[in-house]
Amino acid sequence: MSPLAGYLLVAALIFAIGLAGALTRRNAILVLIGIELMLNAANLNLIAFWRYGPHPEALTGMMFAIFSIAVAAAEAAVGLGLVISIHRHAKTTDLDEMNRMKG
Amino acid sequence: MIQTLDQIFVLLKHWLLNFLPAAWQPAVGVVLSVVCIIGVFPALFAFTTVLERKGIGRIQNRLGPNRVGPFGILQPIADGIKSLTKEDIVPLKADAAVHFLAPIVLVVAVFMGFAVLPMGRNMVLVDMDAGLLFYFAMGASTEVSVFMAGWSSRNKYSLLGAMRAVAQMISYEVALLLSSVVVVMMSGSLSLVKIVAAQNQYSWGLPHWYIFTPWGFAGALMFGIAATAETNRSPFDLPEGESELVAGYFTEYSGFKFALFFLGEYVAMFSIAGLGATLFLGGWSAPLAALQFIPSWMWFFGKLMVAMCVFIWMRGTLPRLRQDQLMNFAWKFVLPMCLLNLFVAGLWRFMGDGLLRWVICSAILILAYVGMGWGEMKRKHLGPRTYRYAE
Amino acid sequence: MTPSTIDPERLEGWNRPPIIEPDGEGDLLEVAMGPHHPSTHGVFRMDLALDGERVIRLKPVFGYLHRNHEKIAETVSYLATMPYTDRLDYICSLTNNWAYALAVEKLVGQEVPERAEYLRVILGELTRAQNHASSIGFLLQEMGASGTPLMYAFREREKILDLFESLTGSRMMCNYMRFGGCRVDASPVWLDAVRKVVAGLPAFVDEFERFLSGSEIVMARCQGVGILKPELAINAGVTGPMLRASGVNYDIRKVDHYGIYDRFKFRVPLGDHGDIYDRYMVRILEIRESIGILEQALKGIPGGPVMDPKAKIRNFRPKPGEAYGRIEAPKGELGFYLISDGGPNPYRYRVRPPSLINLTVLEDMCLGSNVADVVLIFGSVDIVLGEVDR
Amino acid sequence: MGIAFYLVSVLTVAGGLAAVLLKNTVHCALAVTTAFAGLALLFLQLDAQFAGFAQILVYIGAVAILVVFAILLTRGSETPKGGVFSKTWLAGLAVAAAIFAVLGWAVLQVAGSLPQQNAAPAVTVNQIGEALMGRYVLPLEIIALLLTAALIGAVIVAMHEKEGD
Amino acid sequence: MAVDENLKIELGKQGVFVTTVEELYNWGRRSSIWPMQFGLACCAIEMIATTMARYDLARFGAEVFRPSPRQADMMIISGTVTKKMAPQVVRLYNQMAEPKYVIAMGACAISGGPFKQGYNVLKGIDRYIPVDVHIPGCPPRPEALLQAFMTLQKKIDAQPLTGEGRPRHLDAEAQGEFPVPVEGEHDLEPASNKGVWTVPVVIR
Amino acid sequence: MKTVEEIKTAIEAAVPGVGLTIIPNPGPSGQHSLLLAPEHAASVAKFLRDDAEFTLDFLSNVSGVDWPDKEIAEKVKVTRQVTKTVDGEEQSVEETVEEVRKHVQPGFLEVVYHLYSVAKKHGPVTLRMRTINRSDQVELPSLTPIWRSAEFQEREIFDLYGVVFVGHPDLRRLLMWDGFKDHPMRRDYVEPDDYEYEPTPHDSVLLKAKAHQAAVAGRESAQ
Amino acid sequence: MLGEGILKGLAETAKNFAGSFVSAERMITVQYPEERIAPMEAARVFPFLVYDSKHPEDSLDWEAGMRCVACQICEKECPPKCIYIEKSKDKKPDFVGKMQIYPARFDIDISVCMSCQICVEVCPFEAIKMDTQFELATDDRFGALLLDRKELAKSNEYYHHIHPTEAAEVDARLAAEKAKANAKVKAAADAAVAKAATQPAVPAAKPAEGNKQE
Amino acid sequence: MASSPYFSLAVLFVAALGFGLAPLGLARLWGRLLSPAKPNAIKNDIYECGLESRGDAWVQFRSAYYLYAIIFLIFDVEAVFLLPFAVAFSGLGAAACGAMLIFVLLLVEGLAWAWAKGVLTWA
Repeated sequence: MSPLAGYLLVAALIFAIGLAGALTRRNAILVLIGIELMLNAANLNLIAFWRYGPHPEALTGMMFAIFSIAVAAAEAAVGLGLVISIHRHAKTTDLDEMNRMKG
Repeated sequence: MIQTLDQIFVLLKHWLLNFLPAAWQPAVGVVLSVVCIIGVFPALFAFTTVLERKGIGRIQNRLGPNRVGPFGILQPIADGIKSLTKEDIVPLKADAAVHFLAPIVLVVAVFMGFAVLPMGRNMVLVDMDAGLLFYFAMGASTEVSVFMAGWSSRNKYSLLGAMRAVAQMISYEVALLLSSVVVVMMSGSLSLVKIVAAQNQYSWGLPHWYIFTPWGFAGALMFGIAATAETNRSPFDLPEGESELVAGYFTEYSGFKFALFFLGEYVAMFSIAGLGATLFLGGWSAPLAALQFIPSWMWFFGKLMVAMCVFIWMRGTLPRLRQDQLMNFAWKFVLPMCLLNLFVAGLWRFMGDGLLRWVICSAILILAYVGMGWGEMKRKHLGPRTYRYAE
Repeated sequence: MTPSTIDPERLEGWNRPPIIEPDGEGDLLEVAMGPHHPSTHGVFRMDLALDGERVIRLKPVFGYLHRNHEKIAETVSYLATMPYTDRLDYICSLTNNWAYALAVEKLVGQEVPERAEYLRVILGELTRAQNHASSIGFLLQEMGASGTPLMYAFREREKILDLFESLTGSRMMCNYMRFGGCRVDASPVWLDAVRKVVAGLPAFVDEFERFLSGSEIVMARCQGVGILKPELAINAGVTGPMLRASGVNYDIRKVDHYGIYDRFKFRVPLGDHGDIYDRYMVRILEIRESIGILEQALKGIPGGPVMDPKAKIRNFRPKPGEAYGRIEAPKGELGFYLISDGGPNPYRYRVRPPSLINLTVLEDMCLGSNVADVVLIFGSVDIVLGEVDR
Repeated sequence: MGIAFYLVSVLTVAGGLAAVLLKNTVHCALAVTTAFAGLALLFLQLDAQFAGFAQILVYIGAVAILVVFAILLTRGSETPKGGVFSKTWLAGLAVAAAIFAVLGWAVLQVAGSLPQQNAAPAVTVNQIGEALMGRYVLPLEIIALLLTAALIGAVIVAMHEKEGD
Repeated sequence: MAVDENLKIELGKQGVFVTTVEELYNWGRRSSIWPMQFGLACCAIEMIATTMARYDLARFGAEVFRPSPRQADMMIISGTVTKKMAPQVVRLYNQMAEPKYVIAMGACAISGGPFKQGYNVLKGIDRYIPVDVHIPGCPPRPEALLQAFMTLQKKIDAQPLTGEGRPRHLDAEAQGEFPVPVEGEHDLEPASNKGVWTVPVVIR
Repeated sequence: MKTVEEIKTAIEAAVPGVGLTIIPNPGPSGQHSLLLAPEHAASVAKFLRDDAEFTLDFLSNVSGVDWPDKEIAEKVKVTRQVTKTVDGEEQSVEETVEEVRKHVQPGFLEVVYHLYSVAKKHGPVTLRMRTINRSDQVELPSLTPIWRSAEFQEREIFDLYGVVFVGHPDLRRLLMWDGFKDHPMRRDYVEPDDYEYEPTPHDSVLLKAKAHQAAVAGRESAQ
Repeated sequence: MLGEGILKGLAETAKNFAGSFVSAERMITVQYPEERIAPMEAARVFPFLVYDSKHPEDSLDWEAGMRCVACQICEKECPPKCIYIEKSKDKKPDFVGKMQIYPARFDIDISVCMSCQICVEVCPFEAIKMDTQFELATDDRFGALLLDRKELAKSNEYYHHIHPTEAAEVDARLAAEKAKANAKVKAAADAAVAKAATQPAVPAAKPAEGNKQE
Repeated sequence: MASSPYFSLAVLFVAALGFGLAPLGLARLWGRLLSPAKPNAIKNDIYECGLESRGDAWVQFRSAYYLYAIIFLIFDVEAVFLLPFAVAFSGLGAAACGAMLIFVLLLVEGLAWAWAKGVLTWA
């Protein structure tokens, strides 16, 4: 097996874990953590493909990963800010409960 | 002879390695270097605690520890034995696992920083291209350990102390990063070895240290402030501000775990002082061309100890700030100054040689400094007062 | 600025601490500060409710050093109460002695020889100087100054304590004054030693001021923090440097002219803002004025006895009656209220503790400020628990 | 594919799993920090030194702090009454498993044809800087805009508007 | 205690080693006694004076006043312990990590002193916690505290690591918890703790 | 500064129906005091504080005093009708006889306020208030709304003497703990028996120790 | 807010730091067990009982020479009640040679004593004085802190040693009293011889009390 | 492998970990052998100034902390972009520097906005 496949498998696993977390947890913050994990898995893919791709000197994948880190950070800030904002009004971070209140 | 002395540790290591098969040599070489780092800095920590206690004692017109061993030099060893044999208390309500991990994470994070610090000519564990970034990445990890310690204790003072500490550390981390960027701009490298090399030149016997330029001086000042705050030293020692928060985030720690926090804090001071020396004071280079015969590592550790003495001196003198003042200072003074300094550094490069750029760059920085200082004072109505008397 | 200018209709409730509403975000953190806390000067306790770092409720809890001073004094003789007064405000035992002696002298109408009055003034002003110095030291300690100002203050304090010891025999618990004079006479050697110490005091105050008064950190932490309005200060019975830092000209040395204070020229420093910095500076300036009084007293001290020959030591039984005597102690108005029923022990013995009453306004000063300011405001009140709880 | 890879992968996956499974939210945050560290190590193994350190700096130094602050701000460290998993947890798990199956199947399908190249590219920070100022200058500015927008947005969302202000 | 027996045999074989360890251990803990930052009354001022420049407790390495009981080794009961304060003092003592020492400084701490007739004054802190060194005086001079400190050091020096006479914290059987009295309607309950305070026989 | 009599006149003019009594002080200090009727205390206090002439804005000291029930033996001259034979005629004559009568004067709790003026720099004016008895009618009006400095001092008197101040904003125990039941500054307070052993073999000490041992023995036998 | 105040403060501490190496004003530590602050003459710690020794070289006559006559004034006046006195049944001659009772038991509990010196002030016989010994730390609460009369007895020479001026005054006063008493005794004896009648002498306490009026 | 910089880092990591763990292990051993720990409910209670601890410390904090964390995060990310720029700075032309200036100024604008909005004022 090529090293790339290993990295891709790890990335897929982390992506799946993140997805499972995002879908199963009730706490909104943990859902965001799951999403962060998924983004990171994507980053790993980017870097792995860049590393084993045809033009590593072009830096494309890596630059993309760095930009992606920046975007993910922005996403985390806004996402967690939203959670805090919702908590302020609904006094909960529980997604099930939020749904109930909405309905 | 001078060169031998300069390289004595490197030569010693190679001489020792010669006894080993060639295949082992690189690995064992690394281990030897690591052992040196792990050995030297705790020893220096022990020495500095005595120095601090005696130094502050002298500032306060007293002697300080002088009865345990000659001149009190064995005091830290006694403290060590005592801490080692002291009972370890973990509160029942506390989160035992995190409570245990916190000091370890702190110690690991602060020791990792030394990997990229050049402690003398050819004396660096790893010369990485992204060395400075690595250093900051490791520095960022200490915040997690502080939070772990405070949160896991489940003590109000601890948690409040930890939150304060983390808020303070992240605020000054930005300043620390931005004040180092100017150095990187001028030296063109994140590798600390190259940064020292760039400063290790002399004109008229005087060194090309960055501190001797307007932007370098401002950067060094901001770096010093941020470093003091990062390491929770007076006047920024709020997280352990005992007058409000008993003992801050390590209130519930006893025995050697507490000692590890203590050690971690001091080692972080060494590390950040070493970084400051490397960035602005030419690392291991001699302050005068004529003094180059003194070994490079001596200069490095000399600068380190001078920085420690300044830390101690400030601790012996200054009262501490309040949390809001500290945060305002970080975001409303240090950070704008750092950003301005970036701009000045750019200007410096594009203005070319000559006296003019000295005048203009210094003028901008001094004006900004004075303006912000006066403005703040006027706005808050602070200042000396006169008093009236009734007969 | 007299409170009579306040509209009486508006008065109901104006002297209560303000009610501060939390802004609804975050939990209130209920923190007990004390009784074991590094900066409560012993065993004081404050129950705080914090909204973030803002104090929205503060309840002082007293009594951790309630040693039943008043009860004990009702069971022992007038003379035997004297050493107990040393232990009230244990930093300034001599002024406590003085206040108690003054009250008893009022009760029985006793005269005090002139030399004894001079000695009382000298010792009282020395006490004031050392109390103010160490109180500033403690204040700075609370500000986190790792002990250096306190060490400098205690360096001077030790010199003054040496004087106390060589005259009265004890460093802190002097037990020196008696009804109708002082216990022992001061030798010329001792007076020379006092002159030497007094000559050294201005240099110490200068050093202190260079060290601290101009420091930006001290200013930033002290100015505009813990403001006490003069109207409230008077109404709450605040006395001493705290009252004067709020700008109220009230010094019992000037008002009552007890002892022989009308013979000395001195000024009363007043603050305009009533914040911590003013309290700090008023104390510093009062040390300077005390030095002036000391110099005058040392110049003018006459010869003669130090004890009224008519005074009785044993079998001291005042006639029935009552008296309230007060002096300007370093911490404020220290008063003693005595009721005699003709017996050897006081029927009722009451101390008016300036420390306790100055703390009345602690809550008003602290509410709404930062939790870190609480210890500073508390320190600027300058209390001693022995007197607060008695 | 040395032993280091397996070690780090196990660390990362374990961190991720713990982050998803643990009850206490702060523990989850600390576990995810471990996962971030593992990912950074994987980046380093892939010779993306700069990206690896940036990952540590941003994720461990800042995002992790942000997460724990958010937890403390929302009282998230208390264990909720109704369990930590949502009522539809089974469906979620199934979806995740299915996706992993598909991805894993796809990777294994093409595993043989994936490139084996091993020559480590020598990427210096200087190169990254030049690329950033050259080819990627537009994305850089966009990122700046995005960050500023995120800053303002997040602050507005999270800020507690005081009544009467 | 099987472990203990084995240990004893093992240690018996290595007598010299034990002696050295004992010396080192005693030297370590006596040279590094960190007091708790804890003052009660008048004596606290003299305690502070002891740490100040004139007397300088720091010379003995004992100036590290720790505000948290977890990190402190020694509690100086400096002043009157009132009944209202006693539960707090006992709880703080309990919360210190072993080995821990107590110095009762001044008459009030030893016996209630001049205030022992008071209704709110505890007649000696040794009713609730074991005291290592008593210093009489009201208040004791700073030198007296230094002398008491050295007395404590001598006491530590004389303590063996194993066997008879070993200090409380090295003895698995010895008491580790000191019950905290409760504030009752008229008095503290209990008025003293059995096991810490044994009523000596009245001399006459 | 005016004399107590002048103050009394001024108050009586300003506050109608006020019950004021001058309590003279026989001692050399000459600090005579005014006894206030509790129901008018607040208005009198307010008058003294706000009146431009007095401006007694500074309440220096508040003390409680306990006057327990006193048995007073007094000689009373009693006049009674005695039948006497005067001049051989039985007449009813008034005769004055001295008789010793014992009666219990009910005790009371007293609160003494010492007032000064910061604005006018005079003082002290002493005010007193008395409760009806020492057991169940111990209410007095609180002067804390007028002078804040009474706050802690009144709490202290409540704690140590048991005077209940009506209108006090926060009347809790000040010095003793909340669960404490006694009022220790009262003169009939009995100390708890916390006596076990003291090294001083003082007579009273030995007595106490004996009593304690007896009490302990009693408790043990009771169990 | 420009930092010059902070710099001034730093300069001040630097001055103290440097000064601590050269000036005694700035290095005031007295290293206690080895160096000591010169003891003050007036210093007082705990009381002791003075005895007049005829043989200063041995301290055997502490009981015979004790000035205390067990009048119990100090016991009554002691604020914390830490003195306990039992009178003797028999009598022994005091310093004037008059037969007096003496304390069969004289205990001071220094774990209670507050060093107030009131016992000294009220003592009409100059029998109790304040010691300057303060190094009394002990781990034995009951054994070491309750001093009996033997432990309390210190010779007049010791008193002279610790409080020379005061002791000289006391000695002079006592000598004067003794002379007066002797004169009185002599006069009484003369009178007695003259009157040839036996009459008890005036108690010696009265003149002593008259002299102690300060 | 040994020549890789990461090997040195790994060795340092292990050594630092050992440095932290070894004394704790030693302390545990000492406690096991000689000085038995005697945990009890009073000793292992939370310290609260000598009082019985009341209430939980894990309470809800205020958003002030979070706002600082956001700004910190943004500037941390900015630094990640600034550092490569700074490294390449000496070789860059004025245009590139202008681009970076815009980048920085955009973020400064965010900071200025936050400042004006009072976010930087600690409450």
